[in-house]
Amino acid sequence: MIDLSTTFGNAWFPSPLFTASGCASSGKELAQFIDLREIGAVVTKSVMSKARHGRPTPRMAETPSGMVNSIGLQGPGIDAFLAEDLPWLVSQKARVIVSIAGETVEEYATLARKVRSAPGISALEVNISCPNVENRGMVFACDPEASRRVIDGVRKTLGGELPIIAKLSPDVTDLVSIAKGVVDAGADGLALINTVLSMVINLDTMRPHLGGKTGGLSGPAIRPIAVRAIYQVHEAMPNIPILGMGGVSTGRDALELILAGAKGVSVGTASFADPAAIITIQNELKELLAARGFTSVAQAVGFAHRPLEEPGNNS
Amino acid sequence: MIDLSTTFGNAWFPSPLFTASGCASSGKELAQFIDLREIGAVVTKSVMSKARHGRPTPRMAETPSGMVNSIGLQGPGIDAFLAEDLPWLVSQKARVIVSIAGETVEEYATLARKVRSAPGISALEVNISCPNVENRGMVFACDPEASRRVIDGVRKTLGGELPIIAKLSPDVTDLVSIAKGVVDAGADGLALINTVLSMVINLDTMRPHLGGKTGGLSGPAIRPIAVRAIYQVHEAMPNIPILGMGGVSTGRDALELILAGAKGVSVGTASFADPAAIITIQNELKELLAARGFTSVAQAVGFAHRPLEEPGNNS
Amino acid sequence: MSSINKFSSRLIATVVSNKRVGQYHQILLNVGEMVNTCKPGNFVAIRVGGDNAKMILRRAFAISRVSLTGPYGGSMELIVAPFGQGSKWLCAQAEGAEIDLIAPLGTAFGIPTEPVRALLVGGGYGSAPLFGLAEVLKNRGCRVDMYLGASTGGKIYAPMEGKRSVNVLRIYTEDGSMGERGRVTEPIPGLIADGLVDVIYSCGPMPMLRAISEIVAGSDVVHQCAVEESMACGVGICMTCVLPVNDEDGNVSMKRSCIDGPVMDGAFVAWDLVGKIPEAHA
Amino acid sequence: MSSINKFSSRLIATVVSNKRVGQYHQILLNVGEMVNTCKPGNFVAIRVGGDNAKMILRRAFAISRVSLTGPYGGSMELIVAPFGQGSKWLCAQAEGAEIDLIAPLGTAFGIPTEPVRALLVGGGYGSAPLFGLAEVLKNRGCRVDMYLGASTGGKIYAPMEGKRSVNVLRIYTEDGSMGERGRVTEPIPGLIADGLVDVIYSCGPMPMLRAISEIVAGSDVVHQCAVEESMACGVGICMTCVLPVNDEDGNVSMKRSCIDGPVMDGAFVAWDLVGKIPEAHA
Ligand SMILES: Cc1cc2nc3c(=O)[nH]c(=O)nc-3n(C[C@H](O)[C@H](O)[C@H](O)COP(=O)(O)OP(=O)(O)OC[C@H]3O[C@@H](n4cnc5c(N)ncnc54)[C@H](O)[C@@H]3O)c2cc1C
Ligand SMILES: Cc1cc2nc3c(=O)[nH]c(=O)nc-3n(C[C@H](O)[C@H](O)[C@H](O)COP(=O)(O)OP(=O)(O)OC[C@H]3O[C@@H](n4cnc5c(N)ncnc54)[C@H](O)[C@@H]3O)c2cc1C
Ligand SMILES: Cc1cc2nc3c(=O)[nH]c(=O)nc-3n(C[C@H](O)[C@H](O)[C@H](O)COP(=O)(O)O)c2cc1C
Ligand SMILES: Cc1cc2nc3c(=O)[nH]c(=O)nc-3n(C[C@H](O)[C@H](O)[C@H](O)COP(=O)(O)O)c2cc1C
Ligand code: FES
Ligand code: FES
Repeated sequence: MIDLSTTFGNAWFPSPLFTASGCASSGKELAQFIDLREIGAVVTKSVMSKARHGRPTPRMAETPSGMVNSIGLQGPGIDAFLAEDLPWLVSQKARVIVSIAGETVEEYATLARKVRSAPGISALEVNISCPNVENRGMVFACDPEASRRVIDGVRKTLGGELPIIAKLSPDVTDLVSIAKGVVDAGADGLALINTVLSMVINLDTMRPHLGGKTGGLSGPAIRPIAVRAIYQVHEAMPNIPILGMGGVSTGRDALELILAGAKGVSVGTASFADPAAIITIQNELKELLAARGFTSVAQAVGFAHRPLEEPGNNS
Repeated sequence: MIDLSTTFGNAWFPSPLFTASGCASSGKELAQFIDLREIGAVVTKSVMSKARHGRPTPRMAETPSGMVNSIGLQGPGIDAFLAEDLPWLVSQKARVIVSIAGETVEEYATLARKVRSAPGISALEVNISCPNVENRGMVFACDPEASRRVIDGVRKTLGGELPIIAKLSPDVTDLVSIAKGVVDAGADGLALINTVLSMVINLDTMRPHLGGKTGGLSGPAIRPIAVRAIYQVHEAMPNIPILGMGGVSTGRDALELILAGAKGVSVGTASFADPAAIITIQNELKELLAARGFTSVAQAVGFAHRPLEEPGNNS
Repeated sequence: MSSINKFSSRLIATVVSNKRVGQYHQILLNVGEMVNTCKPGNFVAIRVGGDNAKMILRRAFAISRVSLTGPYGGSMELIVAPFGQGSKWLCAQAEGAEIDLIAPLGTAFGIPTEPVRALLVGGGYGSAPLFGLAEVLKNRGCRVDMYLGASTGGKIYAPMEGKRSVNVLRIYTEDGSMGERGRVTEPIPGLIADGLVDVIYSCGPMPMLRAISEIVAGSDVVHQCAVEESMACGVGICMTCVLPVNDEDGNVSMKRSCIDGPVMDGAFVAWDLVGKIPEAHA
Repeated sequence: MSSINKFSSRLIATVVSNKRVGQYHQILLNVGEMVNTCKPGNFVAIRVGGDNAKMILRRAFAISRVSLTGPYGGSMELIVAPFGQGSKWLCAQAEGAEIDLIAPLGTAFGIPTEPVRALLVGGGYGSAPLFGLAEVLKNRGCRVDMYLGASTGGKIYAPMEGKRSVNVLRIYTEDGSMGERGRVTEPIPGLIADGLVDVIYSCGPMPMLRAISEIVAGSDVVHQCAVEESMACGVGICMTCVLPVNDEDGNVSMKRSCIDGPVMDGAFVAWDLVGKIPEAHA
């Protein structure tokens, strides 16, 4: 038997496989295809304080082994979310990680305050890959100071109970310094990686295909970028738990992220191809770990960082 | 007839399709498969001042719709290059863009001095995606100040003759500001994008697969990132010629980069799958331009930036 | 909503036959018991390109018809236009090939409890699900007229056997190469004025659906249309396939066409806002 | 060097036959005139996965044999182990399938001008090109012994017809399931000591090639080995496939195994540096 359980701060999960924010809506739709109790946790679509329509369509374009999306955080707003979506998830006995997103440091803190008193939440994922309206729309996660302030505000509002997982963007020059900044500011864990800023041009209209012009690249195409990001950050901060994501669609992919340093793995785009993908991946991971002699996920986390003993005949 | 010609600074090319640095060696090997005079230019493998062995093997891993490489700039050094490789290319009547790379600002200037007196070169591509040994190995292209100093040094050494194309890395928070910096420092054009920093973990050894641990992601997987980068930079500096690259393997892909703002398009990884790919792409591009009513490549450059007239029935 | 895809499941189906019909492929898949839960209007999401494909998203196709019996057990028919790489791949699959599909998905056409006079309007391959629907309506005692339109005759899909369930079948092509020259929407205002139609069921390009909605606006005619938006997941988890829809209070919200559709009430779709964002929420 | 791939070209070849032989697939391709330029030791680079594949790089396979005549004209034989996604795809291609290939690529085994005593050593599918080589050597009047080794019998490739060109064929398996138990390299020192061999031709896993190089070191025996390094392009333009090789002056440089190989002089390969970087250049 393989012990699949994992922890982020004081939160315990029976499996390291989570949904990815924005790729499972609020869980209900996926529940037609899988039993939500079987996976580690449902990470909800990032919720903002007010209801939002999101970006105009078209909102997606398929690309080689990937897709570019520009949803624009359409959603019901935190109050409706806490009144309807969260209680449903809790009633299903799913473990829930709520993802929040804001346009100002203040909005994040407000969201944290509302979430604080809601029962049944295991952890908070703070999606800071959002434009900061107070700083010319620069994405929080691309600005070390703004990232830090968001997490600091959330931590202070939240108190010490709920683990905070800060979700970072790969679109930065120095990911490790941003990661260190948010950990200093009170993040218990890091989610790596959000989508990669991209664009597709429609050859019929000869204009950007997406209604929002640019969008985020996800899927297998970005997996090597995710592995690198996770490896770099785990190398710099081996004790900070990482929720890895980016192109995971098989158990092998999940294992790759775990070996690089992920304590948990979110499955995003792969669920679009197969809503039950996360269950298949979980089963495959179990077998792959066993085949390598691991008895728990924990033993494999960050294994790729260990020096390789030189084989005798190769010296 | 479609006029395929394009210019970078004072250099004229009969076609916008170039090889990509490091993906055509010094041209000889490719000449077994294509006539080098038929394409826009051969961009040579980045050459350094001394001969280099490069990185240990394995040097590549295939990934979904992409590959990660870590060659480490193996090469003969500038003197051998100028003595042997360049004269051969010139004898073949190929148009040549020499790519240079260095570990210090001084090395780039030295390379520029040597190249300056060599005949038969159309332009210089300055690959600044190299670790700066004088600044903790930080890649020049990730550091606005270092990027600027490299180009400034090259420009001053070179005098005003040869066009300089600065090749940038996408692994930065603010690509536009780096682009502006190198243009201020004297670059006539920009090459976008170099590979994306990535890693693959080998599930047998459970360690990073590449001898150099990290490597650069190229191929169709990164095309949406390249399109975004080209679009952003062209938007900010519409008059600066861009040599676009990243995952181009069909005429449609080349057109996408051109519409985003590229005046020339380099074909890299696609040549590994088919050494004659660049010729096929060139022919396809010609047909696609014609089908859209263009009579020259120049008309299509940056077309995606034009506002779309609202169709009458959609108001 | 949470009951929408209650019966959907994933299945590896084999291709029973694949025939070219005009510019389309008529593809018959062996899906067994699944046919029992498929209703006219539902769609199927198909994985394309095979095991090593660079395409990562499923493609949506309307279920044209299902048949409970037959030499191979329950089968499902699709009418596929070879358009891009995914649909071309599907059209190239030979008898015996295995197809990974998820079905039935989405909403179905509402079937009236009383016999009504129904007009079914199809554009291009949009006629596909209308023949299955016609059969159901006919069995309920409805009068079923069908008007099909396309730019040219090769894009009209109207199989012989399908005509049995239809009282009147009229065909319109823009180039006049089949049936009457003109648009399929042109005769509709006359029918409505003459009080000859209670419900319109439509499936086809968005501009056609919009035009019909505008024609029925103000009349008592109900318009159920099957919309077609680009879908990444097909099951309600990605939010790419949204359409602006008015609620009872006149507020617009972005509804997912995969689970709040594809069949929607044409009167509620905010056609003028498709591809745009409604005014910001309060 | 600039003449290395002078005869290579790209071709769409059809699969004439595909048979399982032990743990391998013996794949025969119709390549027409191309056979005239293929020499033992050359390899072919094959595009895998079909039109929509997420695999973007060709896969390299040794040309096992070519035949000028036959029911279909010139044909090329490959012996393929179904290993990862690309080779499995190739092994799954049925008769009539079209294969996109580039050949002949790389260096060939050097053929002595005089009759010599040749020992051909193959590991696993490494025996593939040795049978074609044996024929050529035999026609030159050489004595040809062949020793094949593998971990287990299913990984020995030794076709009946191939044995005709060989004087002695010995098989070694580590588990003793076929031929003698042991490693194929074990008998070689004895042969050399007894002066029974002039040239060794080898093809197989790198540790085997290295072991043979170490055995012949100090003797007069020439060792031509076909190396196998991971290749992105196969035509000399990417620099991924390099091996450290000594030149006459004892300097090590990184040579491309695709165009300075795959056949190399074993005595010059710096085996202890494979997978490492030599000392920096002066
Ligand atoms: C509910 C629904 C029912 C449909 N029914 C049918 C049918 O019965 N017969 C039929 O031939 N086609 C039907 N379509 C359209 C069909 O899904 C597209 O033709 C197909 O997705 C094109 O894929 P491709 O790979 O060939 O094209 P590509 O251009 O390569 O596709 C790229 C991406 O864009 C999406 N896309 C492209 N065109 C369309 C489109 N018209 N609608 C939605 N997404 C698109 C694809 O799904 C894919 O994700 C239906 C679409 C929907 C949403
Ligand atoms: C000169 C040469 C001759 C060869 N001859 C034969 C032969 O006759 N029969 C045979 O079965 N195999 C042969 N191989 C090995 C064959 O190329 C690999 O088995 C094949 O590339 C594996 O691809 P894959 O897609 O199945 O595996 P994957 O693991 O999916 O391949 C991923 C990548 O790694 C590379 N790779 C993986 N394994 C190897 C390997 N052993 N050698 C080189 N590259 C590898 C692939 O080319 C690909 O780029 C030869 C290799 C070389 C270089
Ligand atoms: C359609 C779509 C919507 C997304 N929405 C969100 C979101 O609301 N919040 C967030 O933090 N990440 C969002 N993401 C990013 C994913 O959570 C994930 O980080 C990314 O897609 C990489 O993982 P994948 O390749 O497995 O999809 C979204 C991704 C997609 C494809
Ligand atoms: C094997 C390999 C070697 C490369 N070497 C260089 C190099 O020496 N100098 C350079 O500027 N770029 C180098 N590149 C980057 C390419 O020139 C190009 O920017 C990148 O690969 C994206 O284009 P592509 O997707 O068409 O390959 C190399 C890329 C590859 C794959
Ligand atoms: S297609 Fe994903 S929500 Fe509709
Ligand atoms: S495989 Fe590209 S140089 Fe040898």
